[in-house]
This record gives sequence, structure tokens and C-alpha cells, in this order.
Amino acid sequence: MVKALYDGRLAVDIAGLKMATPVTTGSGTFGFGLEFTDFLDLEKVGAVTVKGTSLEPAAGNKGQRAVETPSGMLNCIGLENPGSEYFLEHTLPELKKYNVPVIVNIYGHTPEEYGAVAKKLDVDGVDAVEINISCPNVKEGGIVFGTVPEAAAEVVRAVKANTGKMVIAKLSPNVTDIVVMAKAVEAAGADAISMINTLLGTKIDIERQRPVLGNVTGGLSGPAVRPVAVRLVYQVAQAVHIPIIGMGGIMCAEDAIEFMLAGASAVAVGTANFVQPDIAETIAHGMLAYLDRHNAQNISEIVGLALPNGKASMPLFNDAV
Amino acid sequence: MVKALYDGRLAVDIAGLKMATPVTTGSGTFGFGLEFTDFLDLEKVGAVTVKGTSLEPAAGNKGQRAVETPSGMLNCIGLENPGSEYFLEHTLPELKKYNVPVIVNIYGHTPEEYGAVAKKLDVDGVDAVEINISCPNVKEGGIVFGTVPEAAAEVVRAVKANTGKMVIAKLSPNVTDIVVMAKAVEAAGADAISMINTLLGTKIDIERQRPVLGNVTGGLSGPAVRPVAVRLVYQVAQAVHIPIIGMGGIMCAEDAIEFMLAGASAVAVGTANFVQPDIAETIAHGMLAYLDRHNAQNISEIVGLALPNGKASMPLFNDAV
Amino acid sequence: MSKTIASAKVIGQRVLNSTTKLINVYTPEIADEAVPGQFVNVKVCKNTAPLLRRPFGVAGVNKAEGTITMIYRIIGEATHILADVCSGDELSIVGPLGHGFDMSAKKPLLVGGGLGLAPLLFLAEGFGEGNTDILMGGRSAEELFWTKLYESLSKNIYLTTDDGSVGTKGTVMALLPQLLKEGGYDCVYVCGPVPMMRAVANACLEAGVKCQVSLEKYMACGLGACLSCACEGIGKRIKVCKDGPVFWAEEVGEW
Amino acid sequence: MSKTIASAKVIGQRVLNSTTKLINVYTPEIADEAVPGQFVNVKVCKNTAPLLRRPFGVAGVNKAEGTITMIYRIIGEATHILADVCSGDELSIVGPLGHGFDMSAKKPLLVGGGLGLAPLLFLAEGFGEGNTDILMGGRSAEELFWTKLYESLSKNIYLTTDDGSVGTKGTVMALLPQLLKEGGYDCVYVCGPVPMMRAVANACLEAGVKCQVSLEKYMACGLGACLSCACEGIGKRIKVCKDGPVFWAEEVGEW
Ligand SMILES: Cc1cc2nc3c(=O)[nH]c(=O)nc-3n(C[C@H](O)[C@H](O)[C@H](O)COP(=O)(O)OP(=O)(O)OC[C@H]3O[C@@H](n4cnc5c(N)ncnc54)[C@H](O)[C@@H]3O)c2cc1C
Ligand SMILES: Cc1cc2nc3c(=O)[nH]c(=O)nc-3n(C[C@H](O)[C@H](O)[C@H](O)COP(=O)(O)OP(=O)(O)OC[C@H]3O[C@@H](n4cnc5c(N)ncnc54)[C@H](O)[C@@H]3O)c2cc1C
Ligand SMILES: Cc1cc2nc3c(=O)[nH]c(=O)nc-3n(C[C@H](O)[C@H](O)[C@H](O)COP(=O)(O)O)c2cc1C
Ligand SMILES: Cc1cc2nc3c(=O)[nH]c(=O)nc-3n(C[C@H](O)[C@H](O)[C@H](O)COP(=O)(O)O)c2cc1C
Ligand code: FES
Ligand code: FES
Repeated sequence: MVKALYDGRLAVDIAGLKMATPVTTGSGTFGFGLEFTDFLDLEKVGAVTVKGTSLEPAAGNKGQRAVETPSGMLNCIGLENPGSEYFLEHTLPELKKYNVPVIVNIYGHTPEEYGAVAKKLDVDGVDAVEINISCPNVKEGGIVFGTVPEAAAEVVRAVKANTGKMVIAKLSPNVTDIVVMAKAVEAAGADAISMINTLLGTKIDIERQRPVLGNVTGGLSGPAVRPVAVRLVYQVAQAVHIPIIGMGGIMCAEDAIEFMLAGASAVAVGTANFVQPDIAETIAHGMLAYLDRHNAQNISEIVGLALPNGKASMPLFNDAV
Repeated sequence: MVKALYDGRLAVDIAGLKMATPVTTGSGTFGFGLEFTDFLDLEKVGAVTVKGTSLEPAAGNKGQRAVETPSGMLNCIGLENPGSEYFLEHTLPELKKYNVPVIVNIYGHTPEEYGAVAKKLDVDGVDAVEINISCPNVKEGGIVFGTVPEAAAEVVRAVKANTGKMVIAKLSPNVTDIVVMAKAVEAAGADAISMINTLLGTKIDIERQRPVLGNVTGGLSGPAVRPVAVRLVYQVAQAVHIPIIGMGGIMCAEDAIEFMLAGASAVAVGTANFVQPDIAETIAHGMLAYLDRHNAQNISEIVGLALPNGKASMPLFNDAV
Repeated sequence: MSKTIASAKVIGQRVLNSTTKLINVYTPEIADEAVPGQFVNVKVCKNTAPLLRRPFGVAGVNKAEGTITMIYRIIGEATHILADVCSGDELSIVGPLGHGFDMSAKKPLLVGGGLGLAPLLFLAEGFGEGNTDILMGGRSAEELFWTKLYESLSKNIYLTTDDGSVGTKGTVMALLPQLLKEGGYDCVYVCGPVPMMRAVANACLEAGVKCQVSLEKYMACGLGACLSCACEGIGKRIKVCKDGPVFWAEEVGEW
Repeated sequence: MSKTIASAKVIGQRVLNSTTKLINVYTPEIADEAVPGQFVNVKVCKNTAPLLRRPFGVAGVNKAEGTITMIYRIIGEATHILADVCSGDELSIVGPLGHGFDMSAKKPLLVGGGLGLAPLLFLAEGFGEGNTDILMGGRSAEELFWTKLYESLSKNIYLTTDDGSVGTKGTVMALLPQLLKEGGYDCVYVCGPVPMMRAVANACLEAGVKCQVSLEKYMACGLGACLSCACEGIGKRIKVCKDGPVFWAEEVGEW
């Protein structure tokens, strides 16, 4: 690259991870990235976060795995994945052909297992690991690590001890006080936080009188949850010093900017990839327009402006008429 | 009434509170009921649950108090109300002209204050009190009573000690484990549970770079939250023995039935009153049609059918084609 | 005065300028009841997003034909959808809502800006042809399709634009003091942006002329039930949707 | 074979029966690429509700005119909206998706029921006029608009209805065994309700005739990314949207 992408105006550095745009992808919503190359240029995505990967292959849940809800969807994939071995042998070499950072979302059933996956993935071509301690769809592990601060911290420590990569802890919204969780993973050494994973929900088929999803409950994502996600980012941003990757219902550049104003240093698009498969690239253009409109040079300048202690806020445009 | 409303097919008895239909109204979304008499017959609503009432009048929050979100809305009214005195003097006499049960939603800043309001409202014309221990929009009280089991129990006990009316405890969804909360209020003597109150959320105006709501955060309601609400009802219904009044995003009869299949013995319509001011009556007709379709005599027969131990489930209609 | 939920058939709509449209809908129950200053609450589609109804002032009524007119700015999700509805489509409309203007003035002056000119149009109609004067302020000539709408209703039309592209340069305040002094008006009716309404109300109080303002607050229900629109009035809490949207200037404690 | 997101203009749609419509849209990129058995993923409006795209089989293509045809049942939120779109409206369409049918059969028999007959129509077109026989099952005469659609494409049309109102009374299984024995077919292509596909696949396996099935699973992405549609294949996990929707009967481990 002779010239930085977008003149470097969208470049961000998340705890050492250099991204050409602040936009990554929600794990599990972008496959391994390769499924989307017909629609966008992977190198114009800030980073590709791939599907949750475990030590061994996993088949996930039986029965119906997804269903739409008002402005959202429930899923109970149950972390189906081909396993770390397969990923390293077949997927990573393909991803390495692209000049884009790769974040691997990982999960295990015990802290040791998390550590083992992290160690396995401590290879060239993987730029960061994101610890999924918040999946509502697997019984062992998953949600408990995401709701008990000490359990979460233990997982983070196990991963940190086993990798030289940057470590992101992904938080669950299904807690009374997310700030406690955020502080716990920060203290345990997480380099960044990503949030939010899905909200636990369910849907009942009233004619069959049974839950629609094979796993009974599933994770709610999409625009429906955005107000909750922005609120949680807003709270955590005031409590921790490590960067936040914000997500939950981002459908367009404006939504992404909302998260950044609330304190996220980067964002991820999840469910939106299903609706608009080129969205992870498209958002960059909307961000540039926003920077122009607000006379800002770099996207980092807007991070946290809406917070109470909101560093220099920019002049108020668009006064109510 | 010579003939019971709807031949009694929709009649339910919630811990002694007899309702002609299982449909009541979400507190704060139906005013004092009187605002809706142009649109529906109040006597065809199962019960009227009125706006949260406190000992003294309260002015609520400043600034913008509501904003739409995808398939939902945020509000930060902040429990503005004219106070219990005014309610007893001016509103209750009006409501008493209708042959419909009245549930008064109450809140206070201390357990003693909750008790005092309950005592004041222990009068003829009030059929039940609903304890709001879950309002996200007031700083003192409100949410803390809704997230700490012992605090919730204390409020319930204070109210029970001060009223002869049926007591409903209204739960907050903003907790890690709602079952613990439900069991706490049950053990403290609550006669019924209503759930859910709103999810805490926020929205940021990206041009003004400030939160939209005067109170920064607000409560998310409407169809967006329905999957979360149904999941919570489904969990609590398996854990307690007192009846549940289910709510959160009900827009039509089908949605109401979803809650009842998940274990709610009655339901409340909230945000939907703003969209379709006759909805609390209209839903009854959809319920009758459902009973006919499923060869059921009384609406109570469908309560909890979708639960795992789902009492006798009815034959499966509508098989996937 | 009773309110209804009506399924109103769209009769037609037309473009007023690049961001403003006028729509006529058939809804005899509401047309029969509505008085100037009242508004309606419109659901633009059946989906859950957009979820809430949107409030629009009644800009005119044809009782004979059973229609009402709304004039709206295409600004966000719902108004974009509204701009696409076709003749024959049905809209769910709740109304009429709120309280209208006091109609006892002998010599009324209407003052409006932006979409505030929509409810005032119905007011001009209510006072009858040639019985009102109107002072309107806009950003530029682009907004002056309004003069065409008022031409046949008001006697004198006074104009100001921020850029001076038509009429007097400045805000309505550039003309108002003189009009109040020399026009012999016994009541001023103002609807527009808050700074305009506040300035006009103050000028009227000073000049000893009665003044009614039409407030706008974010509304969820429009029925007085949700308290989204509640604010401080002098000595009491008021709900803009139910106690208003029209208030005497001196009733307003919080703009 | 590359996929696109296209903004496709609606050319027109027509009613096939009380709950079924046929729609033509102009989308040359997809028309150029699509082969029988593939599907497209359609966003019916810009709102966030309905949120997800909806998958529909490609029921026909006119490469010369750049159009594709879909046939759909009006069943829920999205298809109700789709039924209301007008000529000239734009739909966002992602496609073509998945893998098509194997086209190497010399004497193909198509077997379908319900909307499964939509993708088979394109398959009949693909084999060329008069080169396919079709066995179709329906509930009653109401569904038999399909015969009209196949008339000019397939040579023999065999019919069964549950109620016997047209054709043979019963399911397709009332005729299939005999057809397999006497028809000389070298491959059967089946698309319809799961019980039908399973029965047909078993009968084919027994009769030693090759058989392709087109599966339907709830899909969120249609791109192989979300695993909503993943299920057990023989010896490996398969994604219906990407590895299918067409599979050889013996690949399917879980219906
Ligand atoms: C009593 C009253 C009368 C009105 N009369 C007119 C009129 O005659 N013509 C006209 O063009 N506009 C009128 N408005 C404003 C109109 O309601 C908003 O422009 C409309 O709701 C915007 O909807 P949207 O989905 O297109 O935009 P959104 O994207 O929802 O919002 C755009 C802007 O409109 C404001 N707004 C949105 N919803 C509401 C609401 N429910 N209540 C108040 N403000 C809202 C938002 O705060 C935002 O600033 C009136 C408002 C009120 C309260
Ligand atoms: C590969 C494939 C091809 C299809 N081809 C056709 C076709 O040619 N013609 C046709 O009429 N239908 C077809 N369908 C089914 C069609 O996708 C659904 O009928 C449609 O999505 C219903 O949308 P709705 O909003 O109207 O109904 P909803 O209210 O969303 O659902 C109604 C029913 O459709 C099912 N459904 C909804 N969304 C999906 C989805 N994303 N994927 C799978 N099932 C879903 C639901 O489980 C439910 O039983 C196909 C489905 C798949 C997976
Ligand atoms: C189908 C699906 C699969 C997901 N799989 C994972 C996963 O494997 N690991 C993980 O940490 N999060 C997973 N998520 C959560 C998303 O990464 C994201 O946190 C969440 O969906 C919120 O973002 P959104 O609303 O933009 O989708 C999944 C979400 C969906 C919808
Ligand atoms: C504008 C508004 C005001 C509310 N006020 C109260 C209240 O005073 N007390 C209370 O317990 N709940 C209050 N709620 C919560 C509702 O009663 C209900 O629990 C919640 O909105 C979920 O239901 P819904 O999604 O159907 O609206 C309020 C909700 C809204 C939208
Ligand atoms: S908008 Fe609900 S009270 Fe005024
Ligand atoms: S629908 Fe997403 S993988 Fe098949």
C-alpha cells in the first residue's frame, strides 16, 4: 500500500492491533470472511473476526437454529465449528492471502481448554484472540464464565498465559452489573473488551405450542438490542481504561458512530452482514462523510464524545428546529 | 351482568383477583384508564393498572422523555405522578364508575415509604397493588430494589404488612438471574409476579453528540424486547407457584398467547396502547378465536403449555409443510 | 369532542417543495370533529418499525368531502414511508387530539415558521377568508410555497427570510414589533421553532397583546397517558398533547 | 459463479391462486448466472422489521430480458409486503445462491409438491421443452395452476391430490412406484414437503434410480456464514444454503 486506505482517516489502533477502519465483524455472523468476498473487499474491513473456534470440532444444537423477531433475530447455533485443527490447516491459509487482521473468537469448557485453544492459535496469521465467555447457547462454560467475575477473570488469565497475541474479552449483556465484569477482565489482563454478545431470549410457536428453537432459548441480536448495547458500552467506557469494540444491532454508519460516541474505539457488525453482506466495507464511507460534516480528521477523535466527562465535544450542529 | 363477558371463557382468577379477560395494562402506558374511554370499553379490559403512584406528587425527569428505537421505544418519564392524595380524591372516584378491577402501581424511596403508599391505597375501589421495584428511571430506590433479592423482599414485606389487597411484585429484567428475584418476592409473600419492566438502554444523537434522553438512559419497551420477556416468564414460571402477569412487547392476541403458553396466567399490554389505543379490548377477540381453533373452553387451559413439563399439550396443528 | 381510530383512505398527495408534501385523506369522523390547532397521530405502516404513530397538525378540513389535510416535512423513517403512500392506501389515524386555538379574536395575527405554518393554515381557514393577517418567516425562497397556500385565505401576508431572498431579511422579529404597534391586533397565534415562539410571546406580552402558542414535544401516545410530553406550566404540570398543544403564552413555564 | 447484491426493479406480478403469486424482477447479473435449483435472498423493504432477507427459489430466468421469476406463497410478514409491491419498485436481491441440480440425466422425472414446484419449473426449462416428465401432488384442485405453468415445458404431467378432486387420489407415492418401474427414468428430482421428499428418496434408492432432493431449512444468511441451516450429512456436516439446497438423496443424514 503506497497510500493508506482512506488516507488513514479511519485507521485505529486497538491495544496494538492496527486496523485500517474501526469496523470488524461479529463472530459467527461473518463465517470465516471468505464467504463474503463476492460482496466486498476483505482488505477494506478493519479486521475479520471469525466464528467461535474450539479445540475439537463441535456440531452445535439440533432443530431450528434461528428465527426472526421484531427488528432482531434469535439464534441457537450452539457454537458449531470445525475445530482449531481444521481452522489452522484449511481456513487460515486462505485468510492469509488477504492483507487484513484476523481475530479468532475462541471458547472452551474449562479455563484450561480456553488456554489450550489460545496456545494452538498463537501462530502467524492470527492477530488477536477474542474470548467468548458469553455465549448463551452452550450449557457448560459459556454463560457462567460470562456472569461470574472471578470465573471470567480465570479464563482471561488462562488465555493470556498461553498466547502472545492481543486478547479481547467478549462480555455478556445478561448480567445485573456489567461494570463489575468489565473491571474483572481488565484486571485479569485483557487487552480490550468487546461487547455485547446476544441477549437471552425465546420465541414460542403458538400453533404448535412449543418453543421455536431447537435449544428452547437463543441469543437475541440485531437492531432491537442496540439501545441496550449502547447503554452498556456507555457504562463500561466510563469504568475501564482498555479499549472497547462495540457491537449490537449496528446496521449502518450512523449506528456505528453512535457506539463510538458512547465510548467504543472500534465496532463490529453482526446480524447486518446477513442483511447487507457488503456492510462491513460500506460503513467506512459513511464514517468519512461524518468526519467531513463534523470537521474531524481521524475517526478516533469522536470516541467517547457523548460521555458525561465527554472530552472536547464538538459544536452542536442540527439544532432542533 | 346477566351473562358473563365472553361467556366466561376468558375469565381468570389471579390469586383471588377476578378478571373478565386475562388482559390488563402496563402501568404508565394506560394513564389512569380514563384517557382511553373513547377507544374501548373499560369494562372489557381484565383490569386497569394505573400509572406508578407515590406518596407525594413527583415531577419526573427533565428534557426529552421518550424516543423510538427499532421496534421499540425508550422512556425516562421518571415516575411523574400527581401523588396518592390526588389519586384518591380525583381519579379513583372516576374509575369506580366502571365495573373493572383497578390495580395501582406504587413506588417509594424506602421500604417504609412503599408501606405508607400501600396503606393509603388500602381503600375501596382499589383491587390490588403492584409494587414497582424495577423502574430504571429513578435513582434512589427503583432499580436497586429490583436487583437485590433481599431488598426486594423487604419492600414486599413492608407492603404486605400495610394492605389487605392482593400484592403483585413487578420484576426487572436487568438482572443476571431473575429466578432468584422471583423466589425472593414469593417467599416474602407476594401474591403474584408481574414481569417484565423495561430493559435499561440509551440512544445517542450523533449530530448533537449527546444522549437523546434528558435522563441519559431510559427503559426499553415494545416488541423489540418480547423475546427477552417471554424467556424470563418461561424461566420464572418453572420456579414459582404464584401466578405471573406477563408483559413486554405484546402487540396483538398472538403475542399475548405466547406469554400464556410460556406460563403467564394473565398479560399486560404496554407500549401497544400508544399504537393501538383499543388493543386491550381487541386482544380478547383474538383469544376467543384461538380457543376455538384449539378446542379449548377457557383461556386458563393454555397457561404453561409450552413449558418443558408442559402439562397436557394439545395436538399439534399446522405441521410444517 | 370524541376521538377515534380511523382507517383513512389516502385521496392524494402533492409535492410542495423538495422536502415537504401535502396529503389528503378521507376520514369523515375526524373531519367532522377537528378544530384548528388540533393534531392527529398517524401510523404509516403495519410493521413494528417504525413502531409509534407520528403526530401531525391538521392543516385543513373539508367537512363536505370528509377529508383532512396534513402538510409534512420528509425528515426521518416514518415521513419517508409516508411520502411513498399512494392514493387508495389506508393509514391508521387517531384523532382529533388536543385542544385548538381560541377563536374569539376580532383581529388576529398569525405568526409562523417552518411546519408551524401547517396548523395555522387551518386557523386562517377557521377565521374565514380575509379575516387574518399572516407573518411568516423562512430560511429562503425555497420555503415560500406557503404564500401560495395562504394567498386565498389571509388578507395581508408579511414575509421574512434569513437570507433576504424574498421579503424582509431577518426573522419574524424584524417585522413583529411594528406590526404589533400599528396593526391593531387583539391576539397573536404563533407556531414554529421554539426560539421564534419565545420571542414572539415576549414581544406580545410586552405590547399587551394576547398570544397563543402551539408547542411541540416528543410524543409517544398523544392521549395524555404516557407523560412523554409533560412539562412545567405556570403553577402546574401540563401535558402538551392533552392540555395543549395550544397554550396561552403565559401558561408556559418551560419551552 | 459469483454472487451479487442487486437492486432489482419489479417488472410485474400476477396472482396464481388465493395465496400464491408470481413475480418478475429485472436483475441481469443474477439472470445471467442462475442455474436451476439455485435460490435468491430478498429484502422486501428497508425497515428493520421484517429484518432478514427471505429465500425464494428461482422459478425461471429470461437471460435475454435480464429477468428472473419467483413464485411464492403469501404466508407471513415479508411475503405479505412482497405481495403489495408494484411494478417499478426496487427490491434488494442477493444471488444466485447455493448449488443447482445435476443436469446430466437422460430421462429425468421431476416430483414436486407445493412451492417445491417453483424451482422444478426452472429445472424443466433447463432440460428443454418436452424433455421432462413431472409428477405433482397437491391438496386439492386449488393448487393445480401448476399444471398450466408446466404444460408447455414437460411432456407428461402426472397428478395426485389428497382429496382426489383432480388426478389420482392420494400423495405422489400413489403413482411413483409404477412410474419408476415403467418410465425408464435415470434420475428423479424432488422438491416439496419433507415427508414427500423422504418417501420419494427411499423409493428411488430401492428402485436403484438416482435421486436429487432440494432441502429447505430456516436461513438467516444464505451464504454459508451463520450456520442456521447446518445439519448432519452422511459423514460430514452440511450447510443447506451453500452445499445445497440440492443434494443427492444419499448425502442427507438429517431431514
Ligand atoms: C403536536 C405535533 C404536531 C406536529 N405537526 C407537524 C406537522 O404538521 N407537520 C410536520 O411535518 N411535522 C409535524 N410535527 C413533527 C412530526 O411529528 C415529526 O417530524 C415526525 O414525527 C417525524 O417522524 P420521522 O419518523 O419521519 O422522523 P424521526 O426519524 O422519527 O425523527 C425526526 C425528528 O422528528 C422528531 N420526532 C419524531 N417523532 C416524534 C413524535 N412522535 N413527536 C414529536 N416529535 C417527533 C424527532 O425528535 C426528530 O428530531 C408535529 C409534532 C407534534 C408533536
Ligand atoms: C432455499 C429456500 C427456497 C425457498 N423457496 C421458496 C419459494 O420458491 N417460494 C416460496 O413461497 N417459499 C420459498 N421458501 C420459503 C420462504 O423462504 C418462506 O415462506 C418465507 O421466508 C416466509 O417469509 P414470511 O415473512 O412471509 O413468513 P414468516 O412469518 O417469517 O414465516 C412463515 C414460515 O416460513 C418460514 N421461514 C421464514 N423465514 C424463513 C427463512 N429465512 N428461511 C426458511 N424458512 C423461513 C418460517 O419458519 C415459518 O414457518 C424457500 C425457503 C428456502 C430456505
Ligand atoms: C448467528 C450468530 C452466531 C453467533 N456466533 C457467535 C460466536 O460464535 N461467538 C461469539 O462470541 N459471538 C457470536 N455471536 C454474537 C455476535 O458476534 C454479536 O456479538 C451479536 O450478534 C450482537 O451483534 P449484532 O446485533 O450486530 O448481531 C453470534 C451471533 C449470531 C447472530
Ligand atoms: C412510557 C412508559 C411509562 C411507564 N411507567 C411505568 C410505571 O410507572 N411503573 C411501572 O411499573 N412500569 C412502567 N412502565 C413499564 C410498563 O408497565 C411495562 O412493564 C413495559 O413497558 C413492558 O411492556 P411493553 O413492552 O408492552 O410496553 C412504563 C413503560 C412506558 C413505555
Ligand atoms: S404524548 Fe403521551 S402524554 Fe402526551
Ligand atoms: S443460512 Fe447461514 S449458513 Fe446457511
